[in-house]
Amino acid sequence: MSTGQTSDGFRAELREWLKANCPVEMRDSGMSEDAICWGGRNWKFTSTAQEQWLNRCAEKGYTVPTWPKEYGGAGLTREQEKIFKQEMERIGARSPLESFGIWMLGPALLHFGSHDQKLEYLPPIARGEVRWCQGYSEPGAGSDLANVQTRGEDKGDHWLVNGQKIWTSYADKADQIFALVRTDREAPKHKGISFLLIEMAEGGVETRPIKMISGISPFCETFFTDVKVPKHRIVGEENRGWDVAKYLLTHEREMISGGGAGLSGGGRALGAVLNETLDTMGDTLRADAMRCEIDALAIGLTLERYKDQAEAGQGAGDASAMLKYMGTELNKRRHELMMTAGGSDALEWDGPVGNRAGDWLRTKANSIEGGTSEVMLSIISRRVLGLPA
Amino acid sequence: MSTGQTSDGFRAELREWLKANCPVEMRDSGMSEDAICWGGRNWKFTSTAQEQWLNRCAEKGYTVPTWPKEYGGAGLTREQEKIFKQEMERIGARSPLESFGIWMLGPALLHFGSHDQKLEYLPPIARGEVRWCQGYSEPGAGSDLANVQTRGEDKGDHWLVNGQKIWTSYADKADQIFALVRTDREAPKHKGISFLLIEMAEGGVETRPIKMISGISPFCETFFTDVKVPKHRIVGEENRGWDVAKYLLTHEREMISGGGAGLSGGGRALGAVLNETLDTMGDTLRADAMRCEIDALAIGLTLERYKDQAEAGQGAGDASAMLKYMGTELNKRRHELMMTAGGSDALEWDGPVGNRAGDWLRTKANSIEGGTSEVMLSIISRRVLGLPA
Amino acid sequence: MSKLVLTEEETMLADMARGFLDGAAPLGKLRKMRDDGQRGDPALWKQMAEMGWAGVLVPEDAGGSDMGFTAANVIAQEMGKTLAVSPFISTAVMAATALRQVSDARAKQALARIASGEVTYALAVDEGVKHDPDATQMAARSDGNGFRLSGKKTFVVDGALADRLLVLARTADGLTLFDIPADRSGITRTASNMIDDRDAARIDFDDVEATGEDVLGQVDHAMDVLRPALQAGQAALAAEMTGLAAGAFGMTVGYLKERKQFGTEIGRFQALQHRAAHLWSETEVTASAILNAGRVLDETPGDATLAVSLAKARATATATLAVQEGVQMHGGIGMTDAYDMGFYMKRARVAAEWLGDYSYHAERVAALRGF
Amino acid sequence: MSKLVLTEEETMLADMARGFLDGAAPLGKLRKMRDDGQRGDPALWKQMAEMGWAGVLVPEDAGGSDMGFTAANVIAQEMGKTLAVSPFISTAVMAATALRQVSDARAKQALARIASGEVTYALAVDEGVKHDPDATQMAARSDGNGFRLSGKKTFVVDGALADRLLVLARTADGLTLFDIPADRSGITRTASNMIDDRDAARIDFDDVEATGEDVLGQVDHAMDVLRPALQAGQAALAAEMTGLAAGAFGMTVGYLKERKQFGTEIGRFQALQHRAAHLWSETEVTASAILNAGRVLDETPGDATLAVSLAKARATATATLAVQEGVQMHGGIGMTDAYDMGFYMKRARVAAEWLGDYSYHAERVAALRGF
Repeated sequence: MSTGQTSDGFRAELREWLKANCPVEMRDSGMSEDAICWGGRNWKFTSTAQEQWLNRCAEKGYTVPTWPKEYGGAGLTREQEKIFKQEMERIGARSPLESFGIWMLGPALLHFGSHDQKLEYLPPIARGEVRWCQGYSEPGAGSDLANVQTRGEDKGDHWLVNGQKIWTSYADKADQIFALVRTDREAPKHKGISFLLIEMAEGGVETRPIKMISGISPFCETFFTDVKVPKHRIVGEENRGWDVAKYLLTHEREMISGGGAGLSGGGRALGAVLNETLDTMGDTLRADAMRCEIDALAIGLTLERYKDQAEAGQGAGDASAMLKYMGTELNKRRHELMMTAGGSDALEWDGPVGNRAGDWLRTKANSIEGGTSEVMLSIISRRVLGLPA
Repeated sequence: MSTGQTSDGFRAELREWLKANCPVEMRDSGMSEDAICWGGRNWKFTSTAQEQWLNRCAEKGYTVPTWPKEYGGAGLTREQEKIFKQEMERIGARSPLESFGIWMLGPALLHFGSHDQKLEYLPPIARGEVRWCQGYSEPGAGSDLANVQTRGEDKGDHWLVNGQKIWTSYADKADQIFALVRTDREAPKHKGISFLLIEMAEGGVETRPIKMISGISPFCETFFTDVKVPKHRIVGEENRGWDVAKYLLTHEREMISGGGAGLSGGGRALGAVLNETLDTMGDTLRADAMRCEIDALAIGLTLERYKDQAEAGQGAGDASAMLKYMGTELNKRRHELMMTAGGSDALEWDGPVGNRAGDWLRTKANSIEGGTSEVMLSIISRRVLGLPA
Repeated sequence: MSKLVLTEEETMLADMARGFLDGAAPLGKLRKMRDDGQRGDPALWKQMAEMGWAGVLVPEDAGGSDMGFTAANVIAQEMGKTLAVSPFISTAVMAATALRQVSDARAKQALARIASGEVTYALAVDEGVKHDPDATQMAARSDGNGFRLSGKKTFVVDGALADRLLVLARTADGLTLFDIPADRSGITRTASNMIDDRDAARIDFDDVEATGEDVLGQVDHAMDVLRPALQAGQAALAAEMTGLAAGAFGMTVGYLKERKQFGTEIGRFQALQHRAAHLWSETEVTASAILNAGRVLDETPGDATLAVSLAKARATATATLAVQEGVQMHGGIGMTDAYDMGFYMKRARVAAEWLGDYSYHAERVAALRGF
Repeated sequence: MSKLVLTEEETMLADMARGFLDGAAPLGKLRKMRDDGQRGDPALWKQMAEMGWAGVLVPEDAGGSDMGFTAANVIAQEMGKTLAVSPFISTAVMAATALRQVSDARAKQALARIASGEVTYALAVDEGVKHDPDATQMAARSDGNGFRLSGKKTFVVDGALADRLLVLARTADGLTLFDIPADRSGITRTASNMIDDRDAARIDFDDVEATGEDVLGQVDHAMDVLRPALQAGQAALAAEMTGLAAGAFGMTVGYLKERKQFGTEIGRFQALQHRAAHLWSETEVTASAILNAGRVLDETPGDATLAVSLAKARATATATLAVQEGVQMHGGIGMTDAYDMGFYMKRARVAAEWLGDYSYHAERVAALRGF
């Protein structure tokens, strides 16, 4: 649907570089958990190729292609980024590095961090040296994210942090956590929260994995007991952490919604899967698949449109709730269809069609994490449509 | 799906009677507005056959087969009623008479009326001599049916009624109206309403048809200006009319829900229509039609089940809201499909496929009249599931 | 490809169109037309032509404004909001696109007459109840240097009032498209009583004479000319439906804010809020498909099938949901003829069928996506 | 037909079953079984057999309780609510129904051993990823007076632990059903690691010997015996799924009443109320289809396809919706293994596929309804 007629020079150069630098083993579009390189201090590369690929990309700034060069990125324009993605996809190249540092903390620091903070934290993220996790939710708070009970007591040069976080993805494997902490207990709910950066190896931090229905444990509970956090490890102003959190949530929404858009690797899966089962596919499955494909394409275009708008200076704002809602609901539909298409083969853990069941169950969390679909609809209803609360 | 092995004697006798008495012209299952006999003082029979058919049925009590014989019915058991319907359907016999008197006022009178009232009002309904209409809704009240503003002032031997009703179906053709009137303005909303029977020819009653989007005007606005209603023309006790209304609403719900059940004449239409267009029917239409058919059959069975339960002494109560909700939503779906199946032929008023568009538009009111789908869901949520208000 | 954001010019065009239509063709206009027994509004079309809309796809050297498909969609979308009636899609979008595929003097002249608003067109393509050009049965029998056309066309939108017809017929080795005056001898037009109160006709062709000059494009190769025209029409119709959905949605949200029940605005009820939010989300997603279809038609028209079918399928689903929710959320009043919601519902139904229904376009998407 | 209301006996049976299962096989039982690495619970099955459930469809003269299909559905429905694990559907419903179609002494003896709980069965029918008995490729080659079976069966539910197998194979002029011990030479069973933590296997048949005595019913006429068995199984599975939906729904409504967010019970939020009410409505409608399927199987078994496929299709759709809404309304906790909702979701998925998915049964309904 797109021709990409611009920046031919960049494309040619990039193609050449990929040809020379992307190891063959990294060219299989592997999207399984095993294939992902998460990085971090304790990372064990699954192969030499994986390590090579990370280092070569990091050197060019290609782990975070749109970040400024001084912070470890490649400084690509949005147009170049598109080309970058197309060329990576063309050869089926794996992502060199994935992390919450790239997806979430990085964008927040780029927006709210001081120059020193950017220099300190961003390059290690870009090189995959430090792995971050997220500390937002708390037990019992659910969708009411601002209901932060974890408290940080002001001790002059540091905060003394006590409390508990939940749904801290991969906290058991992370080096650092960015967390919402209540630093003013008198202020209104949204006004007394600070956004702190906490070292996981610090005394007093404990994590415990939560086993999910998909059989895996990507999420943890994380406990803080008298953890000392130096005053300079704060993003944004004291007690203004909710601003950072909101920014990040919007960002997270857009990221999660992309999962269902069907224009990246995952999107082709449906068509491919359906082709395998064309003979046995009933009309209802085929009809559902057509609808799903149509919606996936249109949602993918909507992601494009919102990015183009953002570039034109029209931020999505609360409308990003729509992307999150539509993208995650679509992704759930798609995985339901893939399960149906897989039939009995898909009913085994790690059966003939791989971990399709695990992936399917994982998608059920898409419309819960990062704000439930219900919260998204309420945001749209009140803030976009202006319906009375 | 049903064999009907009981009461062979009744079946044989009925079959004989139908053979001898149902005019050939009345054997085409005509469900169009023109084919219906509504009766009433001003009724003009559309044919001699229609008149004969009504009179012959009325004589046997077959216009209201389950009503007691003394009130004009045939006193059939539920089992016999099933057989009656099957045999009527078998020869494609038209209903001899339809009316709000049969559907609504009759059941209310049978339940709440005095013996004298039953003797006075029911036989003329059964014989099609008096046509009734319903006066519930008022402008601006919408779903809040108990918000009755039409008032009846106590003048000793009569009430002096003033006010306005809306959605009074066929009020312009009716002889009488049963209406909710506020007879105590001090009492709480639900406690000051009486259920009155009002003569339309009485001075002070005026009606004005409301044109609907389907192009027809089955509904009216009805205005009361100083209308005198004698004290004996009340059903149930004074100020207890809401009890009667609730009973009727439940009854109406079940009736409306039946329209979508797909086990009667209307139900076969979908299959027949689809067969006409099998060649040009895409997968999405076929898949939707299969789902619709499955739901129609199951909802039809649910109507049966609730009737069987009622007979076994287990009233549906608030669960009837479910029948109304599911039945009407189904009916809307079915008519959407029939429009799609009809393609461009269905886009003309009275085109090659008759008034299919008008019927389709008419179904949109199903989920509004007699309590909206939203009201039904709230009733289920609170009264059946016990969720907090 | 250009960005999926309206350019400044396109935004200005939309604003202008909205301003014009709010004045010249507001929602009530269709009702008045219907009540007056009219199926079209030639005076309004003249005004539109003066604004350059009739020539939106006509080259400048033929007197057009040549603004492109995205611009045409922008105009159609605004028309959808107020249910403005005009032969815009048949004439300015489809006939003009067909004529542009041919580069002779006749075609240029025809384009000039479209741009000026002098001549209107209708496409006589379908014969059954569903859009299906390939199923064309109507015969164009060779007769000397010319042809004889015999057969029946149905659902010819704008066909009762159009000055000229583009007629698809079967010739010796394929399909051929004819551009003939609608009053040619042997043609009988029967206006259909459409539920959207607009012009459509059933047309009988009884041994109608056509010369070689009447052929648009090449004999036996109608689709070279017709396919781009149909795709442009499908995209514009999808845009119209998206505008329609937005119009119906706006009316509904307004009602939710204002209407009180059980002592409070019904827009406070969360179930309605969530449904409204869902519907808005659907309209946003569909808007992207519309914009994309315009861009693809403008930039890589040879490769537009996926983009166009995606747009028409999404627009059909979205408009259908918008009018269904619109009627339901309005309650009884939404069912009355006195209220405008019903006009949205009836037009959405006709537009859903015209130029291919959801199934038709879904099949094309599926085929192109490999299943 | 008998009424669509449970009789007093049937209601008592349901109450008894519920009482028994709440004690002997509550929700936590499946979790414990899984954590212990077990795929079945023979002790529980013994208890069920003692209660007469293993013989629910076995004639009294073979030691059964012969309660009929509606009763079997009642039991299965209660099993669904607590996710009780047993070979009930494979053995007591399907194998027993198949054996009942045959009136010889061997079949009677086999039925007696089912009723006593002594022997369990699994049906080895499908070979591809979708239920499709007609597509059977496995060969039963004639060999003297007997047969040699070679091929692969997949998704043999209860197949790793079953004592005996009913195997569908292709013979000279049709399909033939064999009743053979699961440990016969040449049979290799590989337990599948199923997401519902229950027993299913892939089974290889490598030149497995079968005698004429092993044939159940007539050679080349397997479906005479198998069709009633499959239909009984489909109905019972639909009943189980309906119980499962009710269990998941009950858990969800309980959560809505109890869980607080933003300072109030989430069950006060109207959007959730309406979704819960809709889901309840769907379960009510499905319950009717289940009851009907039982009645039809009991009274006019030869004519049960429509009733059974209707039940399985509805149950599949309803259970799927119930677990989806259940997980979503529970939020994060519903996604954790520590909470029981996930077990409902995973079982619903396996049950959706077993013995024909929604499409399969929808096609049968459509065929019988004439389109």
